[in-house]
Amino acid sequence: METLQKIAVPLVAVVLFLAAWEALVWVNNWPNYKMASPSDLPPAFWRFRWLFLEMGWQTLWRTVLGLGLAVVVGTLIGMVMGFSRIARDGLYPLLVGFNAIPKATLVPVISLIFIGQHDFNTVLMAFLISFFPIAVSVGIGLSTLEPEYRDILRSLGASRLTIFRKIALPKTLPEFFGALKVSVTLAFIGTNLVEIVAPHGRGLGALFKSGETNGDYPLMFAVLIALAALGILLYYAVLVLERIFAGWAERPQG
Amino acid sequence: METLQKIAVPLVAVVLFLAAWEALVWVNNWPNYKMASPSDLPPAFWRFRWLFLEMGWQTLWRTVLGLGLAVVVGTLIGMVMGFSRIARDGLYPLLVGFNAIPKATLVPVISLIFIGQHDFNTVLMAFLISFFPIAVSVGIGLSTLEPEYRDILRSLGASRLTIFRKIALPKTLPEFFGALKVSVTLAFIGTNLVEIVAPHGRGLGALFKSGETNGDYPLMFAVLIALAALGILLYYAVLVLERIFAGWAERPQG
Amino acid sequence: ETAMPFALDWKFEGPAAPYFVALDKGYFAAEGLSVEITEGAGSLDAIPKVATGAFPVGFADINSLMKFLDQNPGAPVVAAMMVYDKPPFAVVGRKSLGVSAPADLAGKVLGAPPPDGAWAQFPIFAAENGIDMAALTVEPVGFPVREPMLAEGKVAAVTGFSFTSSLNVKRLGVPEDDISVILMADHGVALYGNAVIVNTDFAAANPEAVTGFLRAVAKGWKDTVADPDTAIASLMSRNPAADPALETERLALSIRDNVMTDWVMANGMGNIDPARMEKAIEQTKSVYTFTNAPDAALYFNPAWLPTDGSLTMQ
Amino acid sequence: MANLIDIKGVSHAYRTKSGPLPVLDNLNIAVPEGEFAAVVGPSGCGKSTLTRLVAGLMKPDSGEVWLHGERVTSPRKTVGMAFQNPVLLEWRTIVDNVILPLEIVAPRMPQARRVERALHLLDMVGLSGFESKRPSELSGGMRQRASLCRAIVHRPDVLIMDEPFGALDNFTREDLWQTMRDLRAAEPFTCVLITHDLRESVFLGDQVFVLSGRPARTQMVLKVDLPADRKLDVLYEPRAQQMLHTLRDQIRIAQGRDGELH
Amino acid sequence: MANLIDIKGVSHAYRTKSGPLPVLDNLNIAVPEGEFAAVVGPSGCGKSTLTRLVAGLMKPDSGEVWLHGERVTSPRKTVGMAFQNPVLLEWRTIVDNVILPLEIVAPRMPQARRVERALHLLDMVGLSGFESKRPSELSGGMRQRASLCRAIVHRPDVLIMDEPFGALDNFTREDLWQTMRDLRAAEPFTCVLITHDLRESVFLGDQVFVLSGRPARTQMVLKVDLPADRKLDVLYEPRAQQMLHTLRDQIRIAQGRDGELH
Ligand SMILES: Nc1ncnc2c1ncn2[C@@H]1O[C@H](COP(=O)(O)OP(=O)(O)OP(=O)(O)O)[C@@H](O)[C@H]1O
Ligand SMILES: Nc1ncnc2c1ncn2[C@@H]1O[C@H](COP(=O)(O)OP(=O)(O)OP(=O)(O)O)[C@@H](O)[C@H]1O
Ligand SMILES: [Mg+2]
Ligand SMILES: [Mg+2]
Repeated sequence: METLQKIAVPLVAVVLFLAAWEALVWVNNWPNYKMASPSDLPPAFWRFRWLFLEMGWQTLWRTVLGLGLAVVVGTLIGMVMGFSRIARDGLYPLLVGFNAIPKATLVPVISLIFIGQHDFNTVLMAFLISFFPIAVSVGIGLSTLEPEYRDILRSLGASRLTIFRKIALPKTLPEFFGALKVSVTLAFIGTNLVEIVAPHGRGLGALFKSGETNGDYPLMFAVLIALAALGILLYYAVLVLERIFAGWAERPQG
Repeated sequence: METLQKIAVPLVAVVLFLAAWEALVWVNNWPNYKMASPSDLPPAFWRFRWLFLEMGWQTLWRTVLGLGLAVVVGTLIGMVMGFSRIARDGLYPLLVGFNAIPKATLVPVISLIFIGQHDFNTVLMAFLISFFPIAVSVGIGLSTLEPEYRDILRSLGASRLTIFRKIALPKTLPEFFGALKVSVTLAFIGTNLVEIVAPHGRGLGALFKSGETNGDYPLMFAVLIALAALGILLYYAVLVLERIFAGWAERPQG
Repeated sequence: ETAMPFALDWKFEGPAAPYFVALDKGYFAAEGLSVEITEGAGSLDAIPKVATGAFPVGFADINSLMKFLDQNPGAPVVAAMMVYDKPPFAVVGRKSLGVSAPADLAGKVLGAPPPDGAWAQFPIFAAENGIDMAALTVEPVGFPVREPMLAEGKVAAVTGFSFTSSLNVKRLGVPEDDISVILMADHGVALYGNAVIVNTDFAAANPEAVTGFLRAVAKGWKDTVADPDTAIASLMSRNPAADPALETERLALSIRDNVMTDWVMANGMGNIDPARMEKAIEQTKSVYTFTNAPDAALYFNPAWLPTDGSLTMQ
Repeated sequence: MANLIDIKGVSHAYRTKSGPLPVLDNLNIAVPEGEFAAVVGPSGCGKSTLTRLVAGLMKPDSGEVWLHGERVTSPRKTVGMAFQNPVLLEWRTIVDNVILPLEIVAPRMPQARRVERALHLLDMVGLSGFESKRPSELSGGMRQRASLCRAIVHRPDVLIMDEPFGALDNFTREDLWQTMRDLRAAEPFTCVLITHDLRESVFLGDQVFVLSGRPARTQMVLKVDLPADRKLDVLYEPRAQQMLHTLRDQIRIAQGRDGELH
Repeated sequence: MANLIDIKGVSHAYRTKSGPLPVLDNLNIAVPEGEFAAVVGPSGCGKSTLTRLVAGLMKPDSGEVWLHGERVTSPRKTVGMAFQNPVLLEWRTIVDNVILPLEIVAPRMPQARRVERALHLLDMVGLSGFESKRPSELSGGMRQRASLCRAIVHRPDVLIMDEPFGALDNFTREDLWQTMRDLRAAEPFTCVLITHDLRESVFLGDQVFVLSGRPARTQMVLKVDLPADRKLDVLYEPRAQQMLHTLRDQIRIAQGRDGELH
């Protein structure tokens, strides 16, 4: 029953959304170049099915790699910021400043510095764009940890790292996973930015671009939907991890 | 003493960062068109000082407006997702899918639908790109609220909204502000995306573009730094709010 | 064998086909060159790629190069071979909205993205044709909405590249005979267009390689003109999602309007007319303030052009 | 219907991963208006669960809870509750924590009057001087006292207290017993008090309900026929000593250790 | 240095927004190895603060804390601590909560042996059957018992307990007194016990320290010369009754209500 609901509800939501979209286009009688409708997409998918698989895979693995990096580095930065007030005061403005810079404008700089390293550049951008939410959430989790929790292990002479591992990290896991859900979507954006701005002919971004030059609007929308689908796929992967590691945190709503 | 530290530490960090940047460019002997160095920027700022003020203001007000919208709508969506398991199951995949779509590709669609509504488009994009972290953090704050907290007001027959306002929201304020810090940076990216991808000649994005067409690299870097500075400005505004409303949450690190 | 990665200014579209022809037919290999062709995101992306030495050769708009060299004097990059004798800068209008010649623009609404390359030259075009800028309404449009706005009749004309905007408008359902393409180069604008650019440090060390490269490019163009379909086939193998019919048309347009001009047919491809270049610089002064004294020799160097007649297009 | 609180045949089980855990079994408790019911029973038998049912925070699997002649299906404003684990809101000062129920129950009351009432109560429990501190700056017992003030600040008809004096030393506790007694005389309310202190149950209660071990049944009801206006000395009177003795025996039975030597 | 725990002239004040709040004032407490020190005092006087100083979680403003002949400046592994507010980790089951100190103190110990020890302790405090529940599925008293197990699972030399039986009914509490007594006999440790139950202090303590009201000073030290192997009956002996009486008087003085009628 509950499992059924878990599958049915998202499906119904997606179907409702597609129906609303179709209706919107239909009612306004918008041409394809303004907004393609869901019914235009299956032919586009079918025609380029192999490309979608290949490009989708390209995009996916780079995104996941970048995201993995973001988790590791973001957690480290978050730890530094959470443990040290000075680090927090000093790093936050730099990180915020860095993150306020549109990454699209950084792509050319990066591709000039690491010329031809397409894979590296793409992974790097996915990482750069997605580590911040994770760092923030880990940092906040640490700096707002109630002393009672910390003292459980502190009274045993445990190191800061141990306290982080056994108490602070598990306690902030719900927020960490929330940040991860945000980061997943950002990482996709990062990968695609490179694929679009510094084209190297691989990934869904490249497919989007070729749809654009051909004026093939259904293809463009199909790519966007494919990206959304990949994002949702990765989201469910995160969700599974969340259920395993932070399932305890969800409370009944009475 | 403490106030001094609060001002000095970020300043020192910024100065260190600029020095490292200057050194990097100097050691590698990179030309301006690969990477401009900080010492190139003051002339660029001075030459275009009026433009920077005007364009910076354009970018700033649109960003703040979009961010304000994101806070309101994000909080509402977060509330819906936090209170109802079905809404959570149904909305999350849609939101994640939507957010995994690179916003750069949405700009054309939006500007086609709302032709010529530059201000509206820009604010809309700043909003669209930045509401998600807020919705996630509010949603998680609600769905992981310990029952003991909820019961304090529930036992008085308080409505869900009251419980949200008096307990859940204040309790998640630290995470909310964390999300806001992420959203601030995203909102800037949103504004600039529109200014760059669907240029309407206003805002710092337009200044960046004109630097680009003229091959004026110091100007381009100066714009990026100006964006970072605006981001930091807004971050400190958020910080002030955080100190006022969620200062209680920060715990001594023992 | 010398490695010569080649940075294109744009994606793999019709006008990029000749380079793939040269590659596929082994013209580069015959010169002892191993060439890899890379997509780009505009001239402004390709120029620094060559200037930094990351790519020894590239393809970019000479007007952008002029500005780049003015802002970054001494950067080791220069144009070595003119390809678009006439630049694709154009005003694309709709006859049904009353735009078929430059003079018709008066009193009309012109859609122009502020950072657009064609729009940047529009003041020259207006001055040469006596168009009163004050008499026309300029609507700043984003790139994505430029053609749709023309298709919907919200603007009467737009600025853009001839082979991009006209095809886009056609794709949006505007009948071909309703579209008027006013090439600025046909109406008094003396500017040159895209050229093969080289890194001067590389060229000084490998002058023969550069000459060989240019020779192969010329051969590629010649073959493409003779057999566009094979050329498009070469392109399609690199960009499988492209639409061959569209790219064939785009290629044909660029050959007709930009590459195989009367001057090229008469004088061969690749070189420039110094007098026209001087005029182009003069015209540029009206839209761009040079920080250093402009000099044609800084921007174009014919030294590496092959002299064995391979540039003749007859 | 003379009973203000009427718990009729209530049974409840928690659904846990390892199957249902029966906690309350056909429980009956009736408290007439204005009376004070003390509930004692072994740790983990289901006392806190009982308070949550009476407050309408949970619905029983079977049986009914009546309050004021109405069946309880959801929480109501006229109830005041002191939880076993006093959760104070860290983002509010102590006085603002105490005021909280007034913000819900009496939204129109002027802030000044709220504060006045809160300060009065804080003074009564010995917390004056601490009203503008944060909860984390208070000791365990002080937090419990603040939580007590929060439970009664809005003068509820029905007061439900779950071991409200557990973290207090004997004398502070006895002080608060007297405070409760005086409060009741001044502003009458009906009360359910969970406690593990038998003396407390006899001093404050009009009836003492002894619950059996989990699942809890009403094992015994003791009528405390001592004068309403008791002094602490009353506990040393033979009548009270007798009651305490009875209760001690009952609890021993509740814990299934009848016959063991104490 | 015969004293395993030696608190010498310790003073401490909390820095609060409204100025420093003196909590401990020249406090002296000495506990020889293997002995049991009970500390009683009015609510909010500074008892929990004292435990934090002994555990090395805080540094006193002045004075010194010595443990094992070493000056305490930071926490050490050989200390076990039961906090007044038993915080259990919701993401761990009860048995995993109890195991936690072993993961820090004995990282090499096989998991099976850890679990075995934890289950043994949980059984002793009457929690068998609840080992794989989440903390939120336990009652208040059960959580406190689990927290007690966590404090002693790693057989600390020094045990610091802050009102560990506060949320328990009388009989469970007396059971645990006996458990503590037996544990001490089996695995000797030195102990500081904060309590507000005078009977508890006399039954378990070798010395009882009475603290004055805030700021706390050592107001009186009572040597409990009862046999080590006490039965609960001992509390009804005249000697014990006499001690309880003395303590009650002392606390009345500590609360500044000497001469009042109790
Ligand atoms: N973190 C803190 N910041 C400021 N003041 C504090 C802090 N912790 C405790 N206090 C104050 O110190 C005093 C002593 O607190 P402590 O917790 O040591 O008392 P206690 O003797 O354990 O009381 P109880 O028996 O009620 O638990 C109290 O008045 C309290 O307000
Ligand atoms: N949310 C819950 N989910 C599952 N079981 C629960 C839950 N809350 C309590 N229990 C179980 O119900 C039983 C009764 O709990 P309750 O808190 O009512 O006991 P209590 O009588 O208040 O005990 P104490 O005196 O220790 O506070 C306990 O065995 C406990 O394990
Ligand atoms: Mg309870
Ligand atoms: Mg205490």
